[in-house]
Amino acid sequence: MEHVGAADLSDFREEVGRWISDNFPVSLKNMANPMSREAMAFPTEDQEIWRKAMGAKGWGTPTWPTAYGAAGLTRDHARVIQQELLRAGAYNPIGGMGVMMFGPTLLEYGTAAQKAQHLPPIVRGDFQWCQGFSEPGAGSDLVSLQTRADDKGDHFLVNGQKTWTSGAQWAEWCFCLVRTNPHDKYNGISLVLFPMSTPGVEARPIKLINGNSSFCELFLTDVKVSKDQLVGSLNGGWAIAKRLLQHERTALAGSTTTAVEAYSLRELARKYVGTDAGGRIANPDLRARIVANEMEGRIFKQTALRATAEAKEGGDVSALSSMMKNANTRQMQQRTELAIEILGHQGIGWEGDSFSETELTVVRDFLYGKAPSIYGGSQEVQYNIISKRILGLPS
Amino acid sequence: MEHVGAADLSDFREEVGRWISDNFPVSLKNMANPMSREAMAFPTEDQEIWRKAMGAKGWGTPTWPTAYGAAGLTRDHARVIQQELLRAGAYNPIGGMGVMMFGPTLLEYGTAAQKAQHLPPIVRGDFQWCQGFSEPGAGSDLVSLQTRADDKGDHFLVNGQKTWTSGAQWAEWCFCLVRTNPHDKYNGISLVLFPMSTPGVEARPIKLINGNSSFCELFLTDVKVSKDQLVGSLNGGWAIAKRLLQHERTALAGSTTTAVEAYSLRELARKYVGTDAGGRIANPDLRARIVANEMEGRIFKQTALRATAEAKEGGDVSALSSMMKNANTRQMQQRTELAIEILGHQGIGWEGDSFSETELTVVRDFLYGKAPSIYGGSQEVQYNIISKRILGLPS
Amino acid sequence: MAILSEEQSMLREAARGWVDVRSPITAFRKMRDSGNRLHFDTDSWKEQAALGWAGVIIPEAYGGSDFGFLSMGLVLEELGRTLVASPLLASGLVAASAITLGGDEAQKQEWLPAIAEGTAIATLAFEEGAAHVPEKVATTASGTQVGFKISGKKHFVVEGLAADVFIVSARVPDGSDTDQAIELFLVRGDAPGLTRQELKTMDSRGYASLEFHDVEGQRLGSGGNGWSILATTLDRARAGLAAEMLGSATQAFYLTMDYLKTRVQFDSLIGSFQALQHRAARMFMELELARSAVEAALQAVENGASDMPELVSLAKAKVGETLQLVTNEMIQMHGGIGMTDEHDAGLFLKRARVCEAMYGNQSYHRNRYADILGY
Amino acid sequence: MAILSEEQSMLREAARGWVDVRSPITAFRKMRDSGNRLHFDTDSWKEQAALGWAGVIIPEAYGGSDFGFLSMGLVLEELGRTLVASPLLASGLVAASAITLGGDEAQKQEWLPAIAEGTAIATLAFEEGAAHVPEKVATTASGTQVGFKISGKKHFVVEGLAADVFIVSARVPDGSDTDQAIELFLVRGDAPGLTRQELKTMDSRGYASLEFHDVEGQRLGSGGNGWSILATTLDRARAGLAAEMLGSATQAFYLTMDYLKTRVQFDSLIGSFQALQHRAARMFMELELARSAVEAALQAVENGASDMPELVSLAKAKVGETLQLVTNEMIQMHGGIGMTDEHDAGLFLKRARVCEAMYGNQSYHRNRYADILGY
Repeated sequence: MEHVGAADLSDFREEVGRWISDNFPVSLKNMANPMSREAMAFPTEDQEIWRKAMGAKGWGTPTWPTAYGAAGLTRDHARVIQQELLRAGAYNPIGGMGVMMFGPTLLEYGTAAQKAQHLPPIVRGDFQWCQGFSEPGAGSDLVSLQTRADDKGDHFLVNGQKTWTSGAQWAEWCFCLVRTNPHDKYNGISLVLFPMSTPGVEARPIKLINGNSSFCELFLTDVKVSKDQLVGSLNGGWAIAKRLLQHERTALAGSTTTAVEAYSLRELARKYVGTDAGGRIANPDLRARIVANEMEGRIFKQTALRATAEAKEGGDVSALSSMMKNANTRQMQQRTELAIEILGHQGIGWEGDSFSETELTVVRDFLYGKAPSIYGGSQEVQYNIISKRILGLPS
Repeated sequence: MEHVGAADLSDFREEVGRWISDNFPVSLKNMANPMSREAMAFPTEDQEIWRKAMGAKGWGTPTWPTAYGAAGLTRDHARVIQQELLRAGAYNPIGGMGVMMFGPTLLEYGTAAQKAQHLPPIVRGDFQWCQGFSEPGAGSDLVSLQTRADDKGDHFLVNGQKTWTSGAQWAEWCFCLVRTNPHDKYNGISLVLFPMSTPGVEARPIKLINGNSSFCELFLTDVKVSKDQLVGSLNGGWAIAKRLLQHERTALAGSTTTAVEAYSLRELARKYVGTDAGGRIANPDLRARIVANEMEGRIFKQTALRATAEAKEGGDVSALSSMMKNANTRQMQQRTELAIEILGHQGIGWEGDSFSETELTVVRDFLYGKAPSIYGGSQEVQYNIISKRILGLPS
Repeated sequence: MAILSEEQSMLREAARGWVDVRSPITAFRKMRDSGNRLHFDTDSWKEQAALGWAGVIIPEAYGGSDFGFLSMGLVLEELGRTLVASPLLASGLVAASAITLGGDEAQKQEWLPAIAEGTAIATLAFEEGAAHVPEKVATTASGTQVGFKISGKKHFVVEGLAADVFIVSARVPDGSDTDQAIELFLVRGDAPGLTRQELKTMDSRGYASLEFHDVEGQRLGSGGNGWSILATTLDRARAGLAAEMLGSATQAFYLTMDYLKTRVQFDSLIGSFQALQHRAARMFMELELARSAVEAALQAVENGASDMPELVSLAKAKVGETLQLVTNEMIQMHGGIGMTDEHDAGLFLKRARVCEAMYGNQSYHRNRYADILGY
Repeated sequence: MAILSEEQSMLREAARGWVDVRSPITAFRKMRDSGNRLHFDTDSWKEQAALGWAGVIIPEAYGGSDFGFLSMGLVLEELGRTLVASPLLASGLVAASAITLGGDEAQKQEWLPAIAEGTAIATLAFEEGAAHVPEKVATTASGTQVGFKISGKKHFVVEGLAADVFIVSARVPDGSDTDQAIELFLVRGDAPGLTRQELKTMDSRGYASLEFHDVEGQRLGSGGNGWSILATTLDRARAGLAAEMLGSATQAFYLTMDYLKTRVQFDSLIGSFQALQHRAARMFMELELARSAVEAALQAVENGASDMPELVSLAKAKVGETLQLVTNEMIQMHGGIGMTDEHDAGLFLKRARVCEAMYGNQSYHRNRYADILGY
């Protein structure tokens, strides 16, 4: 990727800033990105305006090729867009699994027809995608998946059950791993695409411990999948799946570096625990633990910057993604545990007027915070990857 | 074991107190038990007087049978002796591996002749024993031991190398695991006894990271062992070894409950870190960590008491010994790390007048403190025992 | 396991049997999903009372069995195993303690037999804010020896929705703001000027916040020792809650062990993975340590030992740490299924964090232990 | 690994090559066992100086290469890998920083070229007690602009045995006991009234305690900013030491990985045990995190960034935590052999704990970070 002079970037920065101020609805300023919640399924009018503006501009997927409506920019330009959005209190409304995982993979493995069909709606944010990977018997051990796709000549017939399909109830399309050869574990998997409206596709939301239901069980009964929706070669899906998982890991590892944290531990502690005469958080044991956690958070961000810089220089940073996912998760889980501890009797609320919105958010985040060390390759799977692939420890 | 009325015990307590005050040399009052150091090999005159008095009385091994010169008392009586020793600032000079491990095992597995030969000198404290178990290639994996004992008719000829033989340079006798059948891993091990003065026995001290050399490598070259010194049956040594290791684990697990700690973290912190206006340890983060460690220490002692009480009631507490060894070790290692942290620049000394005796003890204890999670069945081996034998987790 | 008397062994067996048969965790789930206003099942509570549990620490003269705190701990531990939603802790241990310790003869006669029978539910109302600071009391009591008027707010009152009577900490106007100005008052649940608001918490148990506007209250006992009674009552509460937490932690652990022995991934039982085995072994270690601390605390309460406060703080801190570890590992080792509402892991996690906040968390008790011992 | 310039890459490769060939850990062991009075090998030091390392942060005008702190960090990291006993940190980084920052032209001319050449060894003498509290200065300096007399004691002076010149913190009699009364003074090693006593420490490196009785000293620079120079110098020292610690931690880790790949127990390579694998993976994670923090700290020093103090504390705390973890695991995973003096594990452990105590330990830097950011 070519380097860009600082001068070019400063012109571009000005252009981006101007465009955002012309197009970003003021009502959305400093609002959390609705991407991460089911809110994305029920957008407000202003949210729709903003999505369509960014989608048409192609800046939501800035580095993707212009052929698909994206902006075809360098990573440096992309960073400028990100920075200007942040500065304006705006967010990138083009996201989700289509952007994070499926798009980059299709760019690498898809046919020209597949790219032409699927990429433009992702660039515009018109379609959301969901990921048919995990099954009840194949969680960490994904390669054991059993959902079958039988070859029926002009189409596949898919039968089976997926689970942990994030956002399946709101998605338009699914990229799905299926077994096309029951006799070869690794070389018997294929990746296929189908619309969620296909007959035989049923998404049942799974209620989680935090009360949310953003994941689904996905029941697939005689689902017809057109053969031109096979990505890559027949039985060659496992390599693509690993690539997808790598994109996922990288996205998850970096997620807190871009997300606006809903609360600061320090501010919570000042409010709920108080300060001593010197202005310090009143409970010194708690203060020490809060600081240790915030230091870990800062070091995580330093590491994300380092990984970005090294990637830019052409270094192979895939080794870092497993460790970054675990580091990020650990820091987040400690943070959410600290948050409910700080809130005390206000940190155990479920609903109702007796608890503020922040207090309830802290509790729900704490509960949901137990998930990221499980999904996207559990903490244990990441440690296995590090010890085997990176450290070369024996089997 | 019969229960003893409180009245009997109070008479006995008086007797013990009187005897101690009549026999314990004042010069030794409140001195650390020399048992735990090589000091035992070079006793002072008063230490010898005290050892001989306790040895003749049989109170050093209070619950062993009178037939061997021991006192044949109940555990309740034994506890009274322990308490009275403590009260008088005295210690039990009869100890070491002969008392902790070998004696109880010989009582269970030895022939009448073996008991008559070996137990009285242990009871009197005349002979120290060492344990020929670990080998360079058989540490945690003890059953892989390779030291051979070949049957030569009236004797065995032993050849091989042992390591981590504690106190071998000062011991009179060795109880030693040898391979008597190279074709059967578990059923090819025997336990034999030999004097350290036997030709072909060479003990070379191993210098440790703390500068101490209380362990040896033990080279065995054509060592003749009389056949009447085989304990238990030929090739039946592994069961006895496991029993010995259990005695060791129990002894190690309980070691800090009896040892007088050389220093208190709180007192060190008051001296080196200082106190705030409220009299608290001045660094609140350090204070919190010291307290957490001392709380763990207290809970460990509560657990040791509970195990003793449950054992008295006939409960099977062998399940607890692995977890107690690990708990004890963890607490001790945290304690010694805290101690050097508290001492700061005085907590890194090696020798010389610039550091006080306590400061140097703290450093040496810290360094040696890395060993107990390795010897006597490493921390990992204890966790394996817990997970397999106690929790029944699958292989 | 502590050395139990024959009576205690029988009590524990009875409790274990009742819990397994009459109140497995499905009972808690059913209550939770039923929209039950009190957040416990009244029929179930009647059964518990009929088994005599509500009177375990109440003297025989007042209708109890006077079996003591170790016995109460045994029952609470069993209830903790299946997360039984019960007013036993709040009424039969905490409130009963306060009245036994501080009440005059008439007050004891009026309330203790009813508490022991389970026909009255009493509870302590003493928290006022987000943090556990029992000496921070802004509620006031003014009036004469015969009747006081209570004004103020109380927060996070356990079983505050069901209580027939509250024992309320309030400050009397003696001109000082020290602990010595704190007294306890009996306030009837139906007293005019008292309003309760339900707190909907993540553990789905019954809590309320209370507002008092010149509410009539009766001082507990003859006064002058309110703070001391409250302090001792709280230590008993902590020891009892610690026993319940120990039960929850133990059960959460063994449910997880069961899962490790049945779940297959990578063609193996996941319990055969050594990394999980060692984490399991460490949990076993923490549970055994926690058990020692809890039993020692109950014993200290039973004996009225002078080191009861420090031993109670030791136990609450240790069992809190252990329960936090075990509930987190329960979810992690179960993987996705443990994150679902239909699995029980979340129930243990949620109850664990509420128990952690009740009567002082780990940090509070570590600091208290340190203060008592002069660190 | 940070993005390096071509110069920096070359420097690092040169350092790595020199360390591997000329100063493997056997060199350190040999020095230790030799009874070397200075606790470093002077020939080895001459080689290092000849490679230009002593002048890496010294301006070209004073005989240095002015390559900067990232470059110095690269060299120190390599030295840390094999525990090279070298005065580079004390003289080439710490003392050189103080003189560059605070010295007047004559002082710079006198000392910097000699430091850069390695012909003079300079060091900072600022600690006075068991704890790292640089603002606690009881040493006094009295006198006039042309000459001061220093009296007092300094403790734990790194390379204090070898130093030709000391930079000494002392309090001038301005009537206040604030930081503003602290100035730095140049004191020659052979000045009358100065005595040094060797400190024999567990890492077998060269330290001394000093006593000053009316010792002649020259104020560094024109005065008024002694504390500020000392504070900045200390942050540079911490960043440099953190780089060395990172090197030690990385090497200790990979030596342990090598052992896991060769040691057989229970008929398997012990590196195949998942419990050890996960602990290894966690160490890898901590090392990568520590590397980020160390590089950011060196970068902040290089840029004179306003957030340098907090970034330095972040790095020293994190690398300290990581080095502690890795050295403990190094011994544990090696088992008995790691406990022996003939194995290198103990050398890493001992050096680690000395580095931890130098320039503030983890607790100090967590607290400092918190204070700076207003927690």
